[in-house]
Amino acid sequence: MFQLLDPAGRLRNGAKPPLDDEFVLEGLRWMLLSRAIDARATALQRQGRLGVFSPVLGQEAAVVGSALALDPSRDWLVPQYRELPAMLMHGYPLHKHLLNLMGNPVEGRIPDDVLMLPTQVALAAQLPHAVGIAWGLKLQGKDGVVMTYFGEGASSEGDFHEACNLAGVVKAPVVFFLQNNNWAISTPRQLQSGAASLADRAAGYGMPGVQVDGNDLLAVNQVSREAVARARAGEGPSLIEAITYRMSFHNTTDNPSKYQDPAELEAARARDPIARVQAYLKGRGMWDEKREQEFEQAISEEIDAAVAKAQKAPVPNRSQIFDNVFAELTPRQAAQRRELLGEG
Amino acid sequence: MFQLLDPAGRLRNGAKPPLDDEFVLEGLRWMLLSRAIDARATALQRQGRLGVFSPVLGQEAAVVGSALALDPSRDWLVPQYRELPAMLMHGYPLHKHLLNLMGNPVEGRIPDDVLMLPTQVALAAQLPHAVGIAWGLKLQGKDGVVMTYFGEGASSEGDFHEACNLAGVVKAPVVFFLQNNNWAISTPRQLQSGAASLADRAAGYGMPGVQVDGNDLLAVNQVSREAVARARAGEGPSLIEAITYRMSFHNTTDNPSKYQDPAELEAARARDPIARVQAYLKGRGMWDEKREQEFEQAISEEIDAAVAKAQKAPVPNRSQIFDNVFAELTPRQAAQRRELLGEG
Amino acid sequence: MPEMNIIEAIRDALTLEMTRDERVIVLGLDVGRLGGVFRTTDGLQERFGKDRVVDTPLAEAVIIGSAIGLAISGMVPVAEIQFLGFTHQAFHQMGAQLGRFRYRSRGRFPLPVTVRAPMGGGTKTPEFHPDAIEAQFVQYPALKIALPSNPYDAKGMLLQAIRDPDPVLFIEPERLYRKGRAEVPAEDYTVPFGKARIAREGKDVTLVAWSAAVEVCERAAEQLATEGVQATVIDLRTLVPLDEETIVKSVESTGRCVVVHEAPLSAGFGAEIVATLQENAFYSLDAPIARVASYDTPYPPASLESHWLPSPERVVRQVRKLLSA
Amino acid sequence: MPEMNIIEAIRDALTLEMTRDERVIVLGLDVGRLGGVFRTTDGLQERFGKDRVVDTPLAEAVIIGSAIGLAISGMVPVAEIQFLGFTHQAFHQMGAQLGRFRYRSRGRFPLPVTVRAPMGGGTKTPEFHPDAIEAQFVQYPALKIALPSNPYDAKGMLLQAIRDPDPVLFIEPERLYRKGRAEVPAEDYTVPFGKARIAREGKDVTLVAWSAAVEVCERAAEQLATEGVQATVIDLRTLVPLDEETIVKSVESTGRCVVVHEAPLSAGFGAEIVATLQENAFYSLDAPIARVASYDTPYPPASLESHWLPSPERVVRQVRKLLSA
Ligand SMILES: Cc1ncc(C[n+]2csc(CCOP(=O)(O)OP(=O)(O)O)c2C)c(N)n1
Ligand SMILES: Cc1ncc(C[n+]2csc(CCOP(=O)(O)OP(=O)(O)O)c2C)c(N)n1
Ligand SMILES: [Mg+2]
Ligand SMILES: [Mg+2]
Repeated sequence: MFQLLDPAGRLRNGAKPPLDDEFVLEGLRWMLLSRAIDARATALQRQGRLGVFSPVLGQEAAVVGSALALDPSRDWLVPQYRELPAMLMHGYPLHKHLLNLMGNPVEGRIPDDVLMLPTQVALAAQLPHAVGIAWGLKLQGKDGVVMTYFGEGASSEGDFHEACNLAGVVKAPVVFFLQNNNWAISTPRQLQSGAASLADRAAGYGMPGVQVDGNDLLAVNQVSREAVARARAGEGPSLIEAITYRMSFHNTTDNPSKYQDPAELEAARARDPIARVQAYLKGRGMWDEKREQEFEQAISEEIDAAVAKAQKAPVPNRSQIFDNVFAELTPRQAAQRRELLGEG
Repeated sequence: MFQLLDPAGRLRNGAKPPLDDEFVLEGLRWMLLSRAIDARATALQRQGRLGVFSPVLGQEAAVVGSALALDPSRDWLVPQYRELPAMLMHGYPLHKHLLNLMGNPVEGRIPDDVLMLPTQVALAAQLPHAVGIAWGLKLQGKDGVVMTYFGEGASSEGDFHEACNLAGVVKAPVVFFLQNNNWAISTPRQLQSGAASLADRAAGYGMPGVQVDGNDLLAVNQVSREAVARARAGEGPSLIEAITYRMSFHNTTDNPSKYQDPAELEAARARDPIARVQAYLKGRGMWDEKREQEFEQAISEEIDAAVAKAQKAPVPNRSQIFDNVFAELTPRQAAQRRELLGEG
Repeated sequence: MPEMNIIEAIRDALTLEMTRDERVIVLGLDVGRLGGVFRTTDGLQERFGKDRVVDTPLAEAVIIGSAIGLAISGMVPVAEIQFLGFTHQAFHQMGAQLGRFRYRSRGRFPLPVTVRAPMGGGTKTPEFHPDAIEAQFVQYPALKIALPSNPYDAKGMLLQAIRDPDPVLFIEPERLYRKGRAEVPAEDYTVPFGKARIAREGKDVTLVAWSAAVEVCERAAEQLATEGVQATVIDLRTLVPLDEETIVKSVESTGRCVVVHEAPLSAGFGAEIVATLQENAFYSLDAPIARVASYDTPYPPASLESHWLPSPERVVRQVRKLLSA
Repeated sequence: MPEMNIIEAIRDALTLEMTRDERVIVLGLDVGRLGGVFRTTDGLQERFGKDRVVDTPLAEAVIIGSAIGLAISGMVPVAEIQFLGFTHQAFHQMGAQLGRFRYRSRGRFPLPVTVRAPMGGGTKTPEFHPDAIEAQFVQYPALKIALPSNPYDAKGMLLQAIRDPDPVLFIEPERLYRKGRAEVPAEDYTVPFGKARIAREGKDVTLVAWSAAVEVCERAAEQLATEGVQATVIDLRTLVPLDEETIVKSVESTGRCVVVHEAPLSAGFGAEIVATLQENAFYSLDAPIARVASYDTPYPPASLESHWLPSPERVVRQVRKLLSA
């Protein structure tokens, strides 16, 4: 498993950081924002103001470290559903994400200049899409790269196999970023696959595969940059398995105490990805309590503003049920719409 | 790639044959039978007496060498469709297979004591079935092993991935026997996957994978025995990739001249698996022209008898359309059956 | 008699059958330690062990496909797909394989496999999860399709399903899982397939439904009763086999019929009911048979689902129209 | 005007559109060097290159799934699935993904994707290959579904499909692929979706069909004509959108209707036609609307398929019954 920072935030012997300090600080800011959103969204959900919510908690280094390797002006992001900070980093506004969670996707539409697909509910179904986009970019002579995310659970689906295999054949510029957070709802990693390493699967598709410490922002960023560079250079796809840990519930309907050993969670907390970056930056004189307070203050205001904005958005109205089914409604749909609106 | 016999039929340096000569002779007999059936069935198809037919031609060592590792009294065979000799070796009568090809599967029913599934038309769909049988045998404390066959084309389907992965988790006693014959209809191996070796996929499921010369009866048999023994000992599944070559058309509707380089076919003919075994046995004083004539005579008679038997079988009648849909027809189906039979 | 909700009734049936028949094995996502995302299998793994209650890898096609193999090997699998919408990931193993194995093996391999899955909206679950796609399975004519709407039927029909010699798709009404308890016998009993349930009798109109839509019809019938209209409510219970007799008889007597379902209108199973009724009760019809269904759009955002799903109000409105026709 | 069979008409449409619009890419199994197992794409790879006519690995879900991504990136994919029965391997990518992308992205990602596949029996192809499963796709309400029955429509509807801003499932009648040539304009033209074709006009009964069943109805109509019965034959051309107007008008005038399709009866799209007609033409009906379809069993062995598929004889028999009702 590739690592640059040990759990105490010290650079490993001879390791060179792939990011300069300002960039690491930027990464930390996204990680802290992510964690603060987790807390706020969970609270809002408990108050009945948001629908089901899946926190990123514990996986911030994996998501942020990889997304930092992308260029939002030309690269595409194809998420599963547990990668909110990557979506924000790619230019998707937070209040729009909140609107989706409020059951108001009408206002959550991805802006035209954000190169990103909506989150995917059907696990692994996004992977063939990611390959198709990457292949299309290549055919059109564009230099964009596609980064797609999925869990170790999703990697058991047939779609994972078919997507990786096609990508290998057409040398699609795509990075398969597997977040192995040890859980698929209640199903632990060892019941998900008999493989010693899921990165080993890459060889079966003719692409490089690497296992990285997913709680190490620097290591994740380094392998992601390498994979993106490779793809951009026309050398084809890569698979990255980031070993991390889901430090919270699967989503707000879940209660992990039913299946999780508390000792395991404790051990995971000791490898907290945020603490590790903070320790690293502290060691380099870039982080202290004051800075932390400033960051927290700014983040809190950013979230407040997004929540306020989301709450001000127009409430969806029932006629929107018929919007965007087709470019034009069929006569039958049009009649149904009239019936719904009492015009029938 | 594992090999015991070189293309000229000489044992490689230091190699020990896994089969004694009588057994090799038995294998050769099945190989010759297979090739003779190919010729006869193709002729019958051209006369309109058989439906679409897929020859085994060129792959006899792969099919026979692996099936020789099975014990038909306790092991299961789960075929794709290009493994006729394995089916016969497992106890399935040839005339029944011919009846299937004649569009008369009613009489082609697999006898109750033959542990085999019907051939599979939907590629790779058989692999999850094979895993389920193997898992079930294990749960019931039985010592049977399942051998399942599929092509390199089928190995691109999601079912391959899901089946291998589940087998790895439950340590199902199953052998995945991949016949890489370089073609999926007109699609060549290099467009099927970017992987250097398809056997490399095994690691991603936590099982051993081996690439073997599929035109080498002895080598195929050795790796198959090892995989069967492993499975029988409770150590779980294996993947075998047999490198062979489809020396004929995909099936009787196909015309390979449209996509195949004749030089490639020529080169493949030089690696003919039957010639190799014959040369080997000749070197050991077990094969000569006389023997060949005896074998051919016996085989020809065996096929004649099967064809005659198939032709004597009762012709299917239309009421059989409703047989074996459910244990009992629904009222609606019963009414449809009456209508069909003019009793309605 | 004990009272149970649908979850408890299902769990009771599974417990009973796993105790009675040790060939029964439960497999699916999160069915073990967690007891299923809806807790239908809660406690089963503790009781019957990890070999009989199995958390599988996340792959629907191999859940169904391996259940086929397990059955061939001599087991009696009860596979759970977490939400009916995700049977699409396994679709090629459902109708074409599971549904046809007896046929293509000419009777050599009957498959006593039960596939359980919750269906339906009204709980603000995201897209795909709630898709009511039952009609898609009817078009593959060798699956039985059972959809209980209440705790009594849930237990009796599940026991019937597991014991059925053929594959059964057992679809559970997610929205009603915990909607009140009803009396359910503690002992073993089965509810036979192909026999509809007359949930309520009335002379003026026949409402035909299955799964959670039965409850919608019952609420509509109550409202109609206050307006002096007496509705019969028929719960089909199984779509395959279909109890044509009961619905034809009822419509012959009422002369009017509304079919109600959660699937989008076009090519929903309601069309089959209408086609069957108009053929067999043609001369008794006082008005065209009507359908109240979801609209022909993808499942809408959570905040709009109540406008999309068939409601008692829409059913009542439709009945009023028929009566004034 | 040149004469073409359906294969040639399809190839002509593909050639035209690939020449006109360089965003068009053809992908699928064996579509390149071989030109497809039915030769519909013969010569296209030579002409347009390996980047635009692509032999994919053998995996239906990623053929559809990557076509979705290709469309998002700015291409116009025409994906071929070798036989409609194998869309089941891709089912989760069809309705739920391909069909819903515009909706779930609130219009951000419309998908101009065409999925071509041959359907239907009568050529002794093995099970699965011929499965007529069109109704399953109608239940996912964001795919357009087009089924030409003759060379003229095949060309014009395929051009329409490729240019349609939404995903179209384009189902080709395998049995009719080479069944005679007909005049087909050499130039560019489209046949609009949602407009049925009246293949023959007669006052006594309306026969409704699509795909290869149209030809069955035409043969039945000829037979009926010899008995003095004048049948209208309507070719629906598209199931989504559905041309209700044409069929309702016809049945209002004939008073009798038989719907004919190759899919098994139960929950076939015929049920939808019956339900729609009995609602909209109720007071014009002289007899119940009938259906002639395949039976509710899996696809039978090749030697029995002719007894299973709807035949002109069965249609004629059914019409006679209606006329004596
Ligand atoms: C095809 C499919 N099957 C099942 C589900 C239900 N489901 C939602 S999340 C989840 C677990 C996902 O695990 P993983 O891929 O590891 O992602 P993680 O939740 O750990 O981020 C399951 C089973 C689904 N959404 N899609
Ligand atoms: C799911 C599925 N897709 C497509 C087909 C059509 N088809 C039949 S055989 C074949 C090629 C199979 O290649 P491979 O698996 O390598 O086996 P081989 O024919 O070489 O033995 C194809 C594409 C099918 N039968 N099933
Ligand atoms: Mg996970
Ligand atoms: Mg092959």
